[in-house]
Amino acid sequence: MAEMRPPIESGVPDPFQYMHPAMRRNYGQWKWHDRPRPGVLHHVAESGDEVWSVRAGTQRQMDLYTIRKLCDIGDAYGEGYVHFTIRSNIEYILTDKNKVAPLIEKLQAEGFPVGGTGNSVTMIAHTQGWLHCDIPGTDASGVVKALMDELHAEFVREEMPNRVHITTSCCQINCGGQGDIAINIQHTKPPKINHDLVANVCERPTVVARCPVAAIRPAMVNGKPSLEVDEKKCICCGACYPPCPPMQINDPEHSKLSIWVGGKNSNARGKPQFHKLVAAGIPNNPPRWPEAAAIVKKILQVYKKDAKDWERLADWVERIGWPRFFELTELPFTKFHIDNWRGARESLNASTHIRF
Amino acid sequence: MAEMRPPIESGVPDPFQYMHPAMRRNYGQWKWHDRPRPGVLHHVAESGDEVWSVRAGTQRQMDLYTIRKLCDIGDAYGEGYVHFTIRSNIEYILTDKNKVAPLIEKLQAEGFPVGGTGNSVTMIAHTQGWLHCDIPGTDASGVVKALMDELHAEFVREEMPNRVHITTSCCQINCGGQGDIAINIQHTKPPKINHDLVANVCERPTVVARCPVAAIRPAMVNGKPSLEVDEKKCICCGACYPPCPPMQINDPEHSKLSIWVGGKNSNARGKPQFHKLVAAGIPNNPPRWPEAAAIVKKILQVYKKDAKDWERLADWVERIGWPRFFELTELPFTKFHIDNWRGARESLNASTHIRF
Amino acid sequence: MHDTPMLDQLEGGPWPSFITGLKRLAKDNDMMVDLLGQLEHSYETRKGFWKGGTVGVFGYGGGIIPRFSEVASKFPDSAEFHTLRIQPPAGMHYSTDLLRQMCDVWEKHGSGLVAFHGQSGDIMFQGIRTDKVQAAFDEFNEMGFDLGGAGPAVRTSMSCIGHARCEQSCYDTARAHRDIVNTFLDDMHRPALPYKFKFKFSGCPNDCMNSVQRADMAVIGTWRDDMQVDQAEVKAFVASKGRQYVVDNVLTRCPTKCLSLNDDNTLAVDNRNCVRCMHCINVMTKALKPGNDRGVTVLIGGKRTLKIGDLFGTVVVPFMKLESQEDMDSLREIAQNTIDFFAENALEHERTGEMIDRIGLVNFLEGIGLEVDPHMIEYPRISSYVRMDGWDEEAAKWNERKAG
Amino acid sequence: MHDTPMLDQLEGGPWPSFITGLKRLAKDNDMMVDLLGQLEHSYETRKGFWKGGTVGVFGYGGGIIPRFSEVASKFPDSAEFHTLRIQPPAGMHYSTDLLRQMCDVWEKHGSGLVAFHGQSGDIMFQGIRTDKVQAAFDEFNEMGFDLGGAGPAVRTSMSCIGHARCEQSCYDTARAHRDIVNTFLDDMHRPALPYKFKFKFSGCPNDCMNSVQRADMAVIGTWRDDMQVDQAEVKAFVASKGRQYVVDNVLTRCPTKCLSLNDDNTLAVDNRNCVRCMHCINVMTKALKPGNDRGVTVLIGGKRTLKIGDLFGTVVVPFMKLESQEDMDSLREIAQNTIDFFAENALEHERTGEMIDRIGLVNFLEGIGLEVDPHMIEYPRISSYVRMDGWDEEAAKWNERKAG
Ligand code: SRM
Ligand code: SRM
Ligand code: SRM
Ligand code: SRM
Ligand code: SF4
Ligand code: SF4
Ligand code: SF4
Ligand code: SF4
Ligand code: SF4
Ligand code: SF4
Ligand code: SF4
Ligand code: SF4
Repeated sequence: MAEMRPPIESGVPDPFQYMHPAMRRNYGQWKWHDRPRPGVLHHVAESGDEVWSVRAGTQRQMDLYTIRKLCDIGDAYGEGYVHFTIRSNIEYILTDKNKVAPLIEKLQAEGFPVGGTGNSVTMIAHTQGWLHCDIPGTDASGVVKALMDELHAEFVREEMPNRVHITTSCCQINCGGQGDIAINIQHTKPPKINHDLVANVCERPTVVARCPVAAIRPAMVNGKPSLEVDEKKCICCGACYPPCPPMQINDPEHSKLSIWVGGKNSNARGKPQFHKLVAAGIPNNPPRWPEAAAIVKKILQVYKKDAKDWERLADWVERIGWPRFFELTELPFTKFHIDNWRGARESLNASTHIRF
Repeated sequence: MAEMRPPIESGVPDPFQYMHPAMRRNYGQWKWHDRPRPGVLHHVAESGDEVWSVRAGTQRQMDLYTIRKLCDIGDAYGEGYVHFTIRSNIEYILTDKNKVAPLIEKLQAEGFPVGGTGNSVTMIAHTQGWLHCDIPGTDASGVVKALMDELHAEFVREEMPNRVHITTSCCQINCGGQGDIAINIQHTKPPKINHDLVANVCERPTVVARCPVAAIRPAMVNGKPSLEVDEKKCICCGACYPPCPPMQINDPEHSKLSIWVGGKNSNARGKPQFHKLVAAGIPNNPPRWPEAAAIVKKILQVYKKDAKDWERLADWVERIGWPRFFELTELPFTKFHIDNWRGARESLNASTHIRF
Repeated sequence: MHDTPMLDQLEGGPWPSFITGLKRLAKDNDMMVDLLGQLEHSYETRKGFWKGGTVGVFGYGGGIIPRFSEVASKFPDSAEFHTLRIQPPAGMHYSTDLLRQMCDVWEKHGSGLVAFHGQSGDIMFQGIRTDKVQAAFDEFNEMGFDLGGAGPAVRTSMSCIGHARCEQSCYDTARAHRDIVNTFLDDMHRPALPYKFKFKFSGCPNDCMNSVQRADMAVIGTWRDDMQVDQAEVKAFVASKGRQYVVDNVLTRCPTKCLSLNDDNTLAVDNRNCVRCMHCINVMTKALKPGNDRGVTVLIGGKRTLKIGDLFGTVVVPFMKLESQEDMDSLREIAQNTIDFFAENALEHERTGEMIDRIGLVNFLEGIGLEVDPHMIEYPRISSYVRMDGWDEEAAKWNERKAG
Repeated sequence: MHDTPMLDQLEGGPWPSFITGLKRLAKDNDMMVDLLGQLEHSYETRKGFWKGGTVGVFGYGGGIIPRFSEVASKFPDSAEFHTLRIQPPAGMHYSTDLLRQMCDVWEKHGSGLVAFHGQSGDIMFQGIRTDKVQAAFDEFNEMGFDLGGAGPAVRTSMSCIGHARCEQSCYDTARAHRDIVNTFLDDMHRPALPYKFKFKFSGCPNDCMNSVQRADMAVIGTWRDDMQVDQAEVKAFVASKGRQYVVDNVLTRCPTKCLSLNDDNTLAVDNRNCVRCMHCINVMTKALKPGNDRGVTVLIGGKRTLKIGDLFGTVVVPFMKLESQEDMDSLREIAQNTIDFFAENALEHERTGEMIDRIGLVNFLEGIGLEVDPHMIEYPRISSYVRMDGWDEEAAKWNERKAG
């Protein structure tokens, strides 16, 4: 072991060495921007310098051939630098306006859609799913690919009322975060316990503590220490599964997709908001999840038609009210839409403010 | 017992027999109203009938001589009918406009202030206090009288931005309800238990169950069954006192007044809102409670100056923000202003929306 | 007479003085002499000296608030100072004749002190000895008046002046008040519920009866068609106040921004998004009015602080008509189901709002036989912590209702 | 190659296909052959087949996500498929040269599959065997790159593009990101906290890093003087869009209604009531800008669902400058105090937001040495259930602070 190389704890790398020179030069000195066309941002600095950023969609989970192809394009058209957005879109920064159109053409020719800026539907927040995670109820890469195929037209255009941020999560842990539209998993059956395994791989005190409704009790099963779940209490959240894989929660049939609407982290106009349940019980249907896609598209279509400029989904529903949202989207309203978790009282109508 | 008279369970009396004939005639047929002067409402019916209602303040807790005097006035000027408002103001209904001024003069001469309509400070919600209740931390009639003396000028004028509803409560049970401004009791020391009495008058299981923070335990004291209070947990709410009078919570020194602002039950503009703590630690100082009165007046003065027409106190603070409220009223902001009860998270600032 | 230096300080000032009134009563009534003494003692010591007990009238289990003095040795004549809670006529209308009769009864049997009204709406005849309670009640009862509620019972209710003198009134509050409360007189007079239960009736969303926060069941008037607009009066209002005043005080205060001032000074109302808050109608009383298709919204669960904190009611009926006898029967049925469910499911000393908090709105709705509706919520579920295995059945229910 | 009929359906359509990419890799890489096989198996069975384990690099306790296949017998070549989480340059800038170097390393040691980026910001080099992990890391490390966080540790952080290309940026996010996170590398590389701890840095309230809901500590740019208004550009904007568009889309959307359009098409801003929401600035990018006295707001406690439900951060520092080294030291001190307090007081697997919920904001503030401030709350206490015997002392503290 003496020869082992100790790590260099260098932490977060300094970005300046990898940053486009125009950005370095005008660092902190930008004046304004506009969007000459979908997929292109035009930023002007106090110095008078101008840059055009061209944004293209990627599959996030990239093979190195794709990355090298993106590098080739960057070298030929993009001055040798790229920027990735938080949504896994790639951006090329150009100082020469005349290169914008050829770059776009090239990207499109190579199969990278140009768009995702402004009031478009940008790339979906991507997680791991069956490709890599140890607890997924569905896939991530496949869901995102299938959905982005369907939403491609809205990615390359800027025709929505405001930007649309979609997120997906492949289990109830929700690495995908809040979204204007969020597509998540809801388990509908309590975990089936594989008692033979519990003693070996389960951190029993941890799993008991992890259950948010105290539904798990230690128990002896076939003379061996195991666990039991009070099925009446269990809310099927799956929190017990990571510390105790024998708590089989994922089910090909009963782990369903659910759709949530109106999440928003920006402070623009209203304060940040959590997304809200609008549809559930949607089959987890690989490889293209058509049922979920249909609902997402229906919501987007209604929103596009009914919302005013600059209204995010949350703003729009706030104006028209939730009853009308269900009416326009033709989604059923059920008892499950009425919250009963902590803070649920805040979600009840404690007024006569009603739209008829 | 045979001669005992069985009650006639007549319930709520039919009001029509006691209602002013013009109101009976135009029942459900009113068209519009205005306020020709403070204290006077002018209602016009679809039929063209008009009534003028003259509103005057009373002490609520009335001796029968006062009531008879009000009846005399009613007979002479008010066609023999009166209406009491929910805030214990009396109203005379006139069909002859010319009697309005003489009636007002008469009421004023007899010591009944005319006002309380529209954007005035109307009569304070009145409770029982030392005069009648078994659990009061302060008086009610005296507090209301002292405050209304101070606020008389705002009762007889309509110069506030919008109507002001003040409530008082003489213990933490709060029979007085929510208010634009609410003056309530906060105990600051846990109950002192009179152990000798517990066994006799205390409903022990009830009192244990009543404590909202489970601070009460049964205990043996001097060989007799009694109770003990975990002073670290106790929030001094006084809920244990009604079912167990030996739980002495009222304290001449440590039961303090607190002032709450922004309660609103109407649905006008925003939804109904609860009032919020703004000041506490105010001495419970009979017979005129000058410290509390001073704070109420300061709040009203700032509100009157800074709010726009039709802004209730809650609307005004919503516009200017709570930090500015504390700045303008010069009231100290303390850790006690940060809620920690159920739903407290809703009261935290989960955004960067800040006024500087 | 006792010396009352502190109380005397409450005789000055412009507001009518209850002390002056008490002193006037004390001239002819020894009970009031000692009552003043005890009150002064409270002012000095900053403590109350009343305790409860058991006092009632024949046939009823509640309605009297018994008060026995803890300092009776010092103030023997007010050793007993009970209150009769008497239900007022719906809407609190009185002829002077009636008031005089009431005074006469109270002069004969009681202290002469009356409160118009208690916070729950009772006429409170305050100050009577145990041995006189029955006689006083009998006289009031013969006059057509009945005891109100106390203890774990249906309580005395209040209704706003409504139809009697208010153009905003969207239903007959007095009638509903009487119809509903008089259905539950047994539950009022013989306290056997888990805890108190209050009704309140407000004719419109201004909620002059504070029902949303002070009633287990709040019945509030509203309308579902378009509001009535008299454009000529709108123009007159704009002319007298100026466009800017109207924009700043009416338009921008509309919670859903559904008002627009046309160039010709008429008003455009987006009735689809109007939430019937009343603001614009309150400001422009001559020009605007509730619509014609009127009814009520019902909310359940309002109350003050004990024991989980203040609660507002929750919408359980977004809209129902309240005109015909059948309408009234439907409302009565909802009330009956609510009280039955409450009686069976609430814990001791638990109000409806607390019960709903404990069991969840959905279980409560199922218990009283009402269907879920998006108007009952401000926004749908945020928490994913829920088991949804009945989704398809529930969705089917909704789709059927929509189709039906 | 395995048959992958389901995955093949993800090769069509206009969006770039990861399946096509995986297949391309599989041509030269057996690990990817079996990976595709296992993934198809997942698609067929709708189940995942990875389990965790323990894999690391010398000197560190975290940063690798180990994945062992549960169906290794069927797909032996992808039996091990670990991920290296590598921290990106602050702001996610890359030269093509750097990317090519990274590809080369990954071609040599790993699967060839890379994610730009994970939801926490890491470059995820996905798919490597245990025996190759150290070598791959060493090469990345020599290039100037370090592992990110995993487990109960300080996690990899993200900062928005900010100063590099955004006119809204109110502080140097890249610098703050590096300064703060690099202070806590020990807590990142040797997981010993109660649970994960995430920082995120957004240059302005648009919060492009989602920090309010995805970070234990969110640092968000803002300003406290008046916003900058270029009235000529305002006029130009109004001229091009029309007055009505500006009223309907800018003025009425202002959350505190503090904008007014003057008759000459200039804009009046009531800066005292502006809550710095960014909306008007977002719409009129040429005309409006944040003010010049810039700094940050700090919020603590954001996270997703486990175990009490989704939480947003809470303001604990309404405003602080973040320009000088001393400013940065102050922020670092707040971060250090927070992490120390978290380490000592959080329960196992409890995030900061949950801890604050459990102990109350006030106790947390006291623990990290910050004073209460009304900007931290949306509204003051509603519940009267509180013991206030220290009132006078607390009031005095405030008055002193105000005077000082
Ligand atoms: C590049 C990126 C930051 C980064 O460092 O990665 C970015 C960059 C910009 N954002 Fe953003 N935002 C980026 C993710 C976000 C996110 C986070 C996310 O997407 O998950 C948010 C908050 C999400 C939320 O609220 O749910 C975000 C909320 C905003 C907003 C507020 C929008 C609103 O009305 O609520 C603006 C303002 C605007 O749209 O004019 C904004 C504006 C901008 C501007 C216009 C800022 C500027 O002046 O340059 C940038 C160009 C945006 C465009 O697409 O037209 N950016 N922006 C991210 C691009 C993601 C993408 O590829 O689509
Ligand atoms: C890889 C990634 C998703 C992705 O594909 O991008 C991810 C994947 C996992 N997350 Fe996550 N989380 C990832 C970003 C997030 C985020 C987003 C963020 O950081 O902004 C969140 C929400 C924010 C938050 O922290 O609340 C998130 C909330 C969780 C949670 C729930 C934490 C909570 O307190 O609620 C867990 C469960 C846990 O830690 O016990 C979790 C756990 C996991 C684990 C470790 C599953 C597990 O417990 O075994 C997943 C490992 C997957 C794998 O095989 O690589 N992940 N996770 C993201 C990290 C990549 C990176 O380093 O850049
Ligand atoms: C007489 C009374 C009802 C009764 O049957 O007793 C009543 C009568 C009227 N109320 Fe009221 N309100 C009465 C108590 C209330 C209450 C309850 C209270 O005072 O405790 C409320 C709700 C309290 C709250 O929100 O905290 C109440 C909220 C309103 C509002 C809504 C105000 C707002 O902007 O929030 C209006 C509308 C208005 O002011 O134009 C209103 C309007 C009216 C109108 C103008 C209705 C009408 O068209 O006739 C009546 C004359 C009011 C006036 O004073 O100018 N009334 N009104 C009550 C008089 C109390 C008093 O003596 O001061
Ligand atoms: C008399 C009255 C105050 C007044 O002077 O107007 C009153 C007085 C008392 N109230 Fe009250 N409450 C009165 C209206 C209210 C109201 C207002 C209302 O009804 O709109 C409320 C708030 C609304 C609500 O119900 O929440 C109210 C909330 C309470 C509570 C707390 C109930 C709760 O669930 O939070 C109690 C405590 C209890 O019942 O255990 C209570 C208890 C009491 C008791 C019985 C004290 C006790 O437990 O021994 C008081 C008897 C005083 C006495 O000596 O007469 N009183 N009480 C009001 C009844 C008069 C009447 O019948 O008209
Ligand atoms: S959401 Fe769940 S399954 Fe998906 S990456 Fe996160 S932890 Fe894994
Ligand atoms: S699924 Fe969730 S609720 Fe059910 S036992 Fe597991 S942790 Fe508890
Ligand atoms: S507030 Fe308290 S003291 Fe006052 S009347 Fe009500 S119960 Fe009695
Ligand atoms: S005062 Fe309140 S908190 Fe304290 S022991 Fe009594 S009931 Fe419990
Ligand atoms: S609640 Fe409405 S209807 Fe009743 S009096 Fe008040 S304003 Fe009139
Ligand atoms: S009633 Fe209220 S919501 Fe309806 S238009 Fe008028 S102000 Fe707007
Ligand atoms: S958070 Fe603000 S500063 Fe950062 S990129 Fe987004 S808009 Fe620009
Ligand atoms: S930044 Fe937001 S709050 Fe400030 S003026 Fe603009 S829209 Fe209004």
